[in-house]
Amino acid sequence: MSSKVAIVGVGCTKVGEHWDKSLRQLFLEASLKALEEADVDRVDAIYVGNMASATINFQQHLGALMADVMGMRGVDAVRVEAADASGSAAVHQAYMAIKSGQAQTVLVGGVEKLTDARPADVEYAAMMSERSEYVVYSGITIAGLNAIQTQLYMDRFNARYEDIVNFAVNDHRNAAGNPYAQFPFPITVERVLESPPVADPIRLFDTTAPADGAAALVLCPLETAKKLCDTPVVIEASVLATDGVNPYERDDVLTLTSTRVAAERAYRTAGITPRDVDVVEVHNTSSIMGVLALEDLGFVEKGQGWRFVAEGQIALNADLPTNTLGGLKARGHPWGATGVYQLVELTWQLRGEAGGNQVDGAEIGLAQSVGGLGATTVVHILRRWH
Amino acid sequence: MSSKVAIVGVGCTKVGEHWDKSLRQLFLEASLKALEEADVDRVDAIYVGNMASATINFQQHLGALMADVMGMRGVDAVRVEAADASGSAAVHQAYMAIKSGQAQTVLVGGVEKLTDARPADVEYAAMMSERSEYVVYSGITIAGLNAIQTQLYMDRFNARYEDIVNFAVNDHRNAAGNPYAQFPFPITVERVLESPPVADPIRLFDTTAPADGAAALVLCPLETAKKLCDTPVVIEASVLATDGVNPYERDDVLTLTSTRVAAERAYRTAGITPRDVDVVEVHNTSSIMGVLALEDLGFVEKGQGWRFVAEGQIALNADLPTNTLGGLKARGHPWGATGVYQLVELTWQLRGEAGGNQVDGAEIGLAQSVGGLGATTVVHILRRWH
Amino acid sequence: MSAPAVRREIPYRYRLMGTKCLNCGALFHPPQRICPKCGSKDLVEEELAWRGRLVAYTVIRRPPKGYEDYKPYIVGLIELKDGKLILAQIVDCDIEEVRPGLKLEATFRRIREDGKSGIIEYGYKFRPVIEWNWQKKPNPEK
Amino acid sequence: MSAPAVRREIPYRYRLMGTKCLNCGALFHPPQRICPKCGSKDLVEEELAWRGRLVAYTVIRRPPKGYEDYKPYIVGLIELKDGKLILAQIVDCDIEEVRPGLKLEATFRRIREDGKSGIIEYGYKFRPVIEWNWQKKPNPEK
Ligand SMILES: [Zn+2]
Ligand SMILES: [Zn+2]
Repeated sequence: MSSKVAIVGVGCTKVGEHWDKSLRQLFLEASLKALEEADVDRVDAIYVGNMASATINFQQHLGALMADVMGMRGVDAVRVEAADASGSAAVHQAYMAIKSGQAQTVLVGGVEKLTDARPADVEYAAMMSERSEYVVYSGITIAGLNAIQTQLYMDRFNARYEDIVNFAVNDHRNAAGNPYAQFPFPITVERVLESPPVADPIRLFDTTAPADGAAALVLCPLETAKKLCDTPVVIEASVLATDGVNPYERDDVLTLTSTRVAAERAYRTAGITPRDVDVVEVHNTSSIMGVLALEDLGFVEKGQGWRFVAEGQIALNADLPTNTLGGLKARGHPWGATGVYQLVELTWQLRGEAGGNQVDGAEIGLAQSVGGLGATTVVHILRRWH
Repeated sequence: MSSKVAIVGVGCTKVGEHWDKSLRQLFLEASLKALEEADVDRVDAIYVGNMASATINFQQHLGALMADVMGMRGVDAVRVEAADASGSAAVHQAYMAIKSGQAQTVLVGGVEKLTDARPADVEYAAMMSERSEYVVYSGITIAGLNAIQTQLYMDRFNARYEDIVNFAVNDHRNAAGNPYAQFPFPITVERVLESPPVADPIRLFDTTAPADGAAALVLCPLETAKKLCDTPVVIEASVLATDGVNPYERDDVLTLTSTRVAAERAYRTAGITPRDVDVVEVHNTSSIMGVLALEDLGFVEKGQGWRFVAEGQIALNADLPTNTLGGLKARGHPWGATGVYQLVELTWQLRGEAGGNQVDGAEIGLAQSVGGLGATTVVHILRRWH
Repeated sequence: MSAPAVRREIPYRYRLMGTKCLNCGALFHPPQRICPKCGSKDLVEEELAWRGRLVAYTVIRRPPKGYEDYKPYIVGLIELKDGKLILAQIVDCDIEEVRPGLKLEATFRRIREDGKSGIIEYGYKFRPVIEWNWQKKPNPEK
Repeated sequence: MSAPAVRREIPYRYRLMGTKCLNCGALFHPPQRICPKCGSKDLVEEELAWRGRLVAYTVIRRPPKGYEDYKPYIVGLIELKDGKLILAQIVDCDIEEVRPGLKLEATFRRIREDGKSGIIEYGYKFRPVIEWNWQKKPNPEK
């Protein structure tokens, strides 16, 4: 049994439309990079984070399938699903597998292949995170749910949509420096507001697009990690918390309680406060979700997130560098892979390998990954090991 | 961190066609029974085993959904998927969550709701355990794959179909005493042979039928278990192993290597040999799979399983009481729930609560749960605690 | 949805049945059997209020599969008279006329058709309440 | 399957392309990039043999969605001349005539039609080899 779990290898594919690559090829590509970095050939267990392969790719049993694809028949392997937090939920299970002493080296990969389907099928598959017989049935979409949150937030806190969307603008600015990003170019607030409405008031450039992608990590106990590499990154906390699935049956529609619960537990486990965090990744299916995340993670008071974002305090060189390689909006959001991308990117930051997007002296990183509208939150806190 | 993990509460619904109950109601019913037995109101984590809810019930995110349904918003909760081994794979994760010290009390529930769909849709959903672009594409079904195995087995080992199907007959005999069984009545070899062909040589009464059902366990460290109940059952080993997904690309089509690997590791962990096992549950989507399981678990030599079964050595009062409450054939096979049903039934046996189907002096039980045609096997070894 | 699934949900969709916690008073729709607010298992079925007001809304312009024929359509968050929040389509109301505060009432409509199974699903949507002006009502007796 | 997925698999389905491990010689179809037998990453694409013999078969009488129109149909396990085992439908052969040992060759046929997307999928099936008896061949010169 191990006291700490470390990341010793990371890898990912570009996020985008990979017409020529199947689900299994994407997984293979990201995983081989992570294994090569870790200099490991075989692992004891594989965890696959994926949301929609049954619906979009007509394939289940991804644990065994990916073990086979990786040439590792025999190993322990399962798929973990928690809607679009599937990737981070898979990391959480991998973390416990090592903590329990049942596995010494684990590969975790998040993978999603959405561009095989028509956009309306993708919207439909996305809505399976919500209550099928009630919320889905109204005909609403994820963007629509975010639109109602945005409207309520604007009303309660006197915010304007043009302020809130600065979250998306920050994502795009950061993605411009990330070769793996789906949309590696900057945009302006005006461009967001001029883009077509998707679910009023939400505009196209304030939403995520269907994407393919895979990201992978190799984990092992810290004692082993120190032998394997010079720059292990330690998982100081891995916490998953849930909340009511229907956002309109929670105590407050504008509070992500699962994020609050997971974050508080994670800060306590890691022995830090929000002030100690150097770099943050949050789950912004639209800007409003990014704003709520910053509030509920304790970085800024409830109702002040929009101002914090509009004032540029989440920029790379500012107080709280957030979504430093593009976030869900611009790195892209291949559902079950997204939570793993966040941890790959934080690892780059903590190792000092983020190139032009490097946050100076980054020691502690936090990732918040969400399933649906906050029914699941997974919080990971990573620390550079010295 | 705990040395041993124990089962302190079990529950299940009847397996069958529950037209009036949704996926969430089935889960609730089984889980409430398990929690009441354990005298526990709230747990630290919920693991949901389910294969096909995205395809059949248009619902994902079952971790958060079931936490909500159980009145336990906030707790750690995810879904685990490994085709029709999803339930046992979920137990395997729950076991590690306790071993790791991250959770003290865990609810694991397997649930499947198949009768909402047409039979051809159920066949289609079942095939998602196999390689979508190749095996599925031939138009074969699970029964068809079992049919080819049966044919090869008959040819190689000089067995007759009427000998092999004694496995199904044994299941039905045992199910007659189980109020939760889908088909609680005895059948004869003749009745199997007279039933309509499904995938030659396999007959309808040698296959499983679409079913709804849920089964649940409450797990905690043994130290806690001793305080909570008089008859804790200890999980001595929980092992998951994989194999090539396509059965025709394995070294031998008639060997379930994942079962061999998982069983060997499980015996070693539990410090026992196959001879020590008093009662067994195996994964028989058709009789052939049950026969192969007995061979690859080490109870009988390769090629001799059919004879062992035909001679009645798996009967309740014989050498190796197998599928004592009806197995996949007659208790029923609600995919993601099946692996949990096996452990509920073994717990009854080890506690001496199996009624007319009780195996005298049962101390050690083994459950083998399979995903697809053996791409995944999960083996659990349980022991009655004194 | 499949035929049995549609039939199972009829009371909750056709009659707006929810459940109410007898311990803390919270209302749930879809029905909960255990109260997620206070943990009580003492809940009873209760019909929700059929009238309420619009709290916030959106216009869906990129719908999911099954809803393409209806676009653009309005989905609103409605506060019912009993305090329950519910999400539903707003019908019989132009996009230009919808605004928070609008008084609404439940109505039963076609929701979607499953091309494959041929099942047509019905359920609640909400429409503006037409306030009769009794003063101006034509009097047939006069 | 969707259009891009169908297009992606064309070489493997229309030309029976698999991969071969240069270290241990094992053949894989669908193609593997890492050899699951020996762990080698040294694999090359290789076309499988188009002929082989039937090892075992079944007759599918309760097909999955998408295959209902074809029932009953034969699916066989075929050993190709290069030793590779492959699973495929057996066509142009009556259920009464099929038997293990039958010589077969690959042929390209319609597999299924996706009613929703309108995509028609094609791919390999196997049919009995017709052995020409050259002695008895009609001679048009005579
Ligand atoms: Zn209450
Ligand atoms: Zn090889």
